Amino acid sequence: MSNWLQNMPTAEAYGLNKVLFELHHKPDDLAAYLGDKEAYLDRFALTGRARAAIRDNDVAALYLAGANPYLLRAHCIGIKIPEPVSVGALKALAGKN
Amino acid sequence: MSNWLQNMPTAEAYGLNKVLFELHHKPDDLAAYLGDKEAYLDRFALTGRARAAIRDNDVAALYLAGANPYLLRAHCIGIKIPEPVSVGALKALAGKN
Amino acid sequence: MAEIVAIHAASHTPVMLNFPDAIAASEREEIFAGFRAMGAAIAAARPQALIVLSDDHVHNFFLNNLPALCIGAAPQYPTPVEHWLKAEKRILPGDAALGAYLLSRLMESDFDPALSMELTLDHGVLAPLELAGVARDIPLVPILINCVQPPLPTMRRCHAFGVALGRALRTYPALERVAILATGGISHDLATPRMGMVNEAFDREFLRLLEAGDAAGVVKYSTEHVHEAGNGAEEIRMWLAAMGAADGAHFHRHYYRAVPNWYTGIGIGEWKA
Amino acid sequence: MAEIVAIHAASHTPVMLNFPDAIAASEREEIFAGFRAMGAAIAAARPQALIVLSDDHVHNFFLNNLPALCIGAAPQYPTPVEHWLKAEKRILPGDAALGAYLLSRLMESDFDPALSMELTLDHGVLAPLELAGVARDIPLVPILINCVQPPLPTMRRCHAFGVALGRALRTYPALERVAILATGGISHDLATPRMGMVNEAFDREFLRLLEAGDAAGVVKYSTEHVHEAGNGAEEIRMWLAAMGAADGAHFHRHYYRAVPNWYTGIGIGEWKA
Ligand SMILES: [Fe+3]
Ligand SMILES: [Fe+3]
Repeated sequence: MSNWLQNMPTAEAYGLNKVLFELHHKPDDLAAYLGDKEAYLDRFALTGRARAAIRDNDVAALYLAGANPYLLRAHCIGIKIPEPVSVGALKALAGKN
Repeated sequence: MSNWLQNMPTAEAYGLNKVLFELHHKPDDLAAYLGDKEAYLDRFALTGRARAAIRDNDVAALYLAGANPYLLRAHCIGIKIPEPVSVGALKALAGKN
Repeated sequence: MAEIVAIHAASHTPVMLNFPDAIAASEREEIFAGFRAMGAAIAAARPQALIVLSDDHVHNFFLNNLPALCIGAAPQYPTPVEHWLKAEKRILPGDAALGAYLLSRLMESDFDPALSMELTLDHGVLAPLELAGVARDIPLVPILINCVQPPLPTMRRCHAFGVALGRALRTYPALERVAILATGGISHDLATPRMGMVNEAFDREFLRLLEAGDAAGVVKYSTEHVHEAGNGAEEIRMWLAAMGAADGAHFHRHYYRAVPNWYTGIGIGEWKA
Repeated sequence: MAEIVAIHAASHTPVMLNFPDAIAASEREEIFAGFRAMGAAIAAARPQALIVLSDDHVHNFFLNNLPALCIGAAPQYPTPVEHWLKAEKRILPGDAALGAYLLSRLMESDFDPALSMELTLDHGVLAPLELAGVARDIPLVPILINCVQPPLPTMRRCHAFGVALGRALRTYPALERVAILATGGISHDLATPRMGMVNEAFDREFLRLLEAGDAAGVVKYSTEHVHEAGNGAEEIRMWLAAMGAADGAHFHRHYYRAVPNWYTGIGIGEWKA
C-alpha cells in the first residue's frame, strides 16, 4: 500500500500535470480551454491517453495516468465536475489496482 | 571585499530583478518594453529609484540597487547597451563603494 | 536572542472554510473553538514573528522546480492563491529579515532550502490562521515542506530540519519573541480511490507518540505507517519539524476528532516547556 | 552497480561561443584543443550517462523559487535558453531515470535538492559540451548548484554533496558506466566594477590544492578567498562537488590560462584513480 501511484512522475504524468497546473494558474487559460478544448490541448506535448483523459473529464483515467492529487482535485473543482461524479469515479477503482 | 553588494536581495532589488527577468524571459515583453517603457514598468511594483535606473539605462544605478549580475549583464546585451558604456559605467564606480 | 514563546500544530483543509456546514453544528463549533483557543494562546504569547510550517499544494511550485524545503523571505504575502477558496483576498505581513536569517543559518547548518521572495499563500497557511483569528497581525515567515508530490523529504529529515530551525531561531538577535505554527494532516486522502478515508487509529497513535515525547519513535511510526493514513497524511512532516524545534518541550494534545465529512482527522496541540 | 568512469571539470563562459575571436588565434586553438581532448577522454570512457554539474544563470530559476541544489529528471533538455548565445538550438537527451534515482538517494542521504522535470539548459551546460564535441550523444543528468545569487550553499556543503552524489552513483543498479562533468569558474567577475578581472594567483592556488588532494584545504581556501576572485568564481562549487564525487581519486590539471579578454580563468582538469 502506498499513498502514491508513482514515486516519481513519468514523462506522461509531467505533461498531464502541466496542463492541469497551467489551466488553473494562468489567467485566461481556463477560458481558452473551455472555449476550445482541442486547440488548448494542442499547446502541450501529451500522450494520446493523457490527452483523452483530460478532454473526456475521465477522472479515473487522470488518476491512473499519474495526475497529482492536488492538481486533480483542483481541476475537478475548477471545471465543475460534480463531487459525486469525481469521487465516484475514483472510488470505483478501489481494489482494482 | 565581497563578491556581492547584498547578501540577500532587498525588496527593492527583488522588484528590479523581476523586471529584468521577465523582460528577457517572456515572449513579447521586450517588444512591449521597447514600445512603451513607462507603460511596461507600470506593471511592476518598483521604487522610484529602481524605476528610474531601468528607464534611464543607468547601469551603475542598477548595480548599486542590487541588480543580479547575470540579469544585469543579460539586460545590457538584450537592450543593446554598448559594451564600453555598460562596463565603463561599472568601472567608474571602482573604489567609490 | 529570540525565545520561542509558543509552538502549536493544527490540521488544515480547505473544506473547513468552503463547506463548514458539511458537519453537525456542535462538532463544528467544538473545532472552531479549538482553533480560537489556539489563536488566543498565540496572541497571549505576544510573538513578534510567526513561523508557519506548511506545504504548497502545487500552486506556487510545479514539477519544473519543486523544492523539498522552501523558506519565504518577503515583506508581504498575498493570499489565498485558490480562486475557489472561501476567504477574503488580502495581504499578510511578512518578516523578510527573519526569513533571510533562517535561510542563511539553515544553509550553514547543512540544509538546502530554496529561497522565495514572492509567494501567494494557499489554504495550508491561511485556513488555520483564519480560524485562529491571528491572520492579520503577526509578521509571518512561511516555511514550505514538500508533502504533496514525491519524491518527498524523509520524515527523519523533516524532524532534523525542525531541530536546526529551533536552534537558528533561538540565536536570532533582532527579535525577542517568536512563535511557530505547524499546519497539515493528520490522516486524510485526496483524489484517490481512498478519498474521504480518515484513519483514526493512525491519528491517535501519532498523537500519543508525540505526547510520549519519543522523537525517534514518532519518526519511525510516521515513516512506516503514513501510507495507511492517506496522501494528505504526508503533511505530518510539519508536526515532526515542530517537534524538532520544540527541543524536548512536552506536547499537549488539545483536540482530536475524526471528521470524515471534512475528509480529515482534525488535531490541535501545543508544545510547552 | 555503476562505475564512475570519468570525472572532468572545465571553465565555462558564453564568450567562448559568442566572441571566440576576442583572443589571439593561438590561445584560442590551445583552449579549444583542451576542450576537444576532454571530450575525447569522456567519449573514450564510454559512459552511458553524463552528470553535468553546473549552475543556472537566472534563466530557469528566479528569486520566487531559487533552489540551492536542483537535480534534473527529464527525458530531454532543450538548449540554449539564451536567445543571444551563438549556438544551434537543439534538444539534448536526458536520463530521467538516473535523475530520479539520484534525487531519491540524495534525499535519503540528508540533502534537500529540488526536482526539475523541465529545464532549458543555458551556456553553463552547453558551452563546454559543445566545445568538447559530446553535446549530442550521451544522456544527461543536469545538477544545478546555486552560484549566482546569495544566499549560496556553503563550499563545505557543495563538497559534501559531491561525496553523497558519488556514493549514490556507485550504487545505481541500472547502468554500468557513468561520467561527471563539472563546469564553471574559475576566477571571473561579471557586471560589477571588477568586471573583467581574472585572479590568476587565486586560480593557480585553487588548482594546486586540488592536485594536492587536500579536500579540507580546498574547502577552506575556497571559502576564505572566493571573494578575491570575483562573483563568477563562486562557480568553483561545481569543482568542489566533483572532487567530493571523486572519492580520493587524484586530480590532474590539464590546462590553465588566464584569459582576460574572455573575462575568465580557463581551467581544465580530471580526477583519475
Ligand atoms: Fe494540506
Ligand atoms: Fe557561469
